[in-house]
Amino acid sequence: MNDFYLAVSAFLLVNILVGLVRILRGPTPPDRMLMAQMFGTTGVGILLLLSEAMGLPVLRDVALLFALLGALATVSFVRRYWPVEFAEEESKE
Amino acid sequence: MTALTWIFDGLLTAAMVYLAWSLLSERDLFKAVVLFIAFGLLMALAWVRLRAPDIALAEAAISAGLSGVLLLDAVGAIRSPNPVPEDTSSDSG
Amino acid sequence: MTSNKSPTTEPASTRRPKSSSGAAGVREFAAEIGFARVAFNLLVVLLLGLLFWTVLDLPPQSAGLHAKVKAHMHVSGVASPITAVLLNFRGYDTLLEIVVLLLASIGCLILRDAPQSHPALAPGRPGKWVLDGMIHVLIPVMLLTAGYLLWAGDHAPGGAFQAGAVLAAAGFLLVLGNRMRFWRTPEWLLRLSLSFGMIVFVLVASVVTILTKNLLQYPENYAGILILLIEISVAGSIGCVLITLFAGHPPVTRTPAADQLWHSNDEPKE
Amino acid sequence: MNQPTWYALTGVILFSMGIHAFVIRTHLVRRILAFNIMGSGVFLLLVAIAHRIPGAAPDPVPHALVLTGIVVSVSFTAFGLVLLKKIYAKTGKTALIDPTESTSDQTN
Repeated sequence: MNDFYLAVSAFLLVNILVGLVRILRGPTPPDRMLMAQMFGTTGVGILLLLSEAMGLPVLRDVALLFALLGALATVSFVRRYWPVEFAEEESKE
Repeated sequence: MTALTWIFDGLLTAAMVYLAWSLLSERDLFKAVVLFIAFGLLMALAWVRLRAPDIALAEAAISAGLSGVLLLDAVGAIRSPNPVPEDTSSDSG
Repeated sequence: MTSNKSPTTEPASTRRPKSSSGAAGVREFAAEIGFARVAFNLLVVLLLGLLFWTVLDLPPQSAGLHAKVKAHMHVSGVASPITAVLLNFRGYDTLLEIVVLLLASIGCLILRDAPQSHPALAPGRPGKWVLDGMIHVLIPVMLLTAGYLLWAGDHAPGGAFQAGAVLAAAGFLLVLGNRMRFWRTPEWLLRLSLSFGMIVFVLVASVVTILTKNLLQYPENYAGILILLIEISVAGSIGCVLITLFAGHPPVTRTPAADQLWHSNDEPKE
Repeated sequence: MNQPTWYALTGVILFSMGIHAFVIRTHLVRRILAFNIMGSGVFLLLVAIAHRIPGAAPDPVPHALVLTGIVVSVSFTAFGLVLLKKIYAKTGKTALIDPTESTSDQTN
């Protein structure tokens, strides 16, 4: 069973690597930000699988922190980074 | 040490080095910050693999919750084209 | 390492056209430092090789301090070896770390130009409702998690740093949602909350130093409760320091257009 | 070559990349990012070589040191960003030494 968990977590890691393409190419900033969010979500999955595979129950706490705080970067993006661009576009019109 | 763990560790470290390289040579500052957030997630996974759950907890809280917010706030602040002195920006609240 | 691109290539994603003189200046500058850059790249490759060799050349086994820590765990007052090292065996490290954090926040507060001036409000228009909901749901969970991590630090991974970071994250969320009026905080309260961890730590350290004649050597029976006391106050102070570093300096750079937009229809509720 | 050594070598690579970018780049945000990468490399190396003790559990002392180091590095990242915002508000620049640096965030 451990091998299965490890294989799935390696697969999720490959998912993250594929998602990198969107960060590097993503035409607009929200595309990139959302991809960072998806990394956090995938990371929660990897951590939970690893906690079973490695026999470390405490990794659930780490996953909890990622799930709890993962959205903060996006909040900061919406409140502190995006509005400037938003305003620039408006002032151009 | 099975082949699967080697695959996982190899993928993880390769992704970390690639992410660090691309974020350091990236021209778009926002992209670099998003890549840094993703790098933090991979660092947390690396701590897990090194059986250091304490550090993984701290890294999860800091990279997911704190440094992304701080960096996006700063990048948003320095990209507005004309800075205004702070004493002229009075609020209404 | 050596394949670093020169700064003359224009970014593909640039939005604002750059002045041509700026690009020429960058090119000249690059030519001027070209030699130094090549030499530096070589130096870094050399360093990389040296460090590789050092790591591969390390003896495969080393005693470390693991056995020593294990032998003294029963006097530490806690069950988690890392908490024992942080707050008991190497307590002065943590004490000095708190001082360093305090210095960072003092540096940030010194940079305030006019502490009495009103805060520049963060932009409030996009995502207002979602953010309100998030604050209502997430803040209590974050506080609970911080408490849990503090409690878990006694016997499992967790402790003051992690709890402080989660507290700081909760504060960041409040600041981003305009719910925390950082500049309205009375000066004495700000100073007290920033230095509370250090004050408690120094008080405990002086008392136990007088009692046991050794710096930071806790009496065995009280070690657990003293460490808990220090951890709670240090976690609070770490949270306050990080919030100060984030919000202690108001967002000063805003375009007039953005100002108008933000203040048009989004007055924060008091 | 075992798993911790593998991570130690990764830490060495990260440190070298970080120190390279820290010197080459002039934009202050890039320097802060490079500084963080450098620190991550050092922490990784420290924790990885703490695994060389015989037996199962790793050495807790380097772990505690790295934990302290991470908290200090995040607070100094935050302080550096405060200084950067202040420099930008006063001078409109985002670098200290580059004479050709413009205020645009797209430059080196």
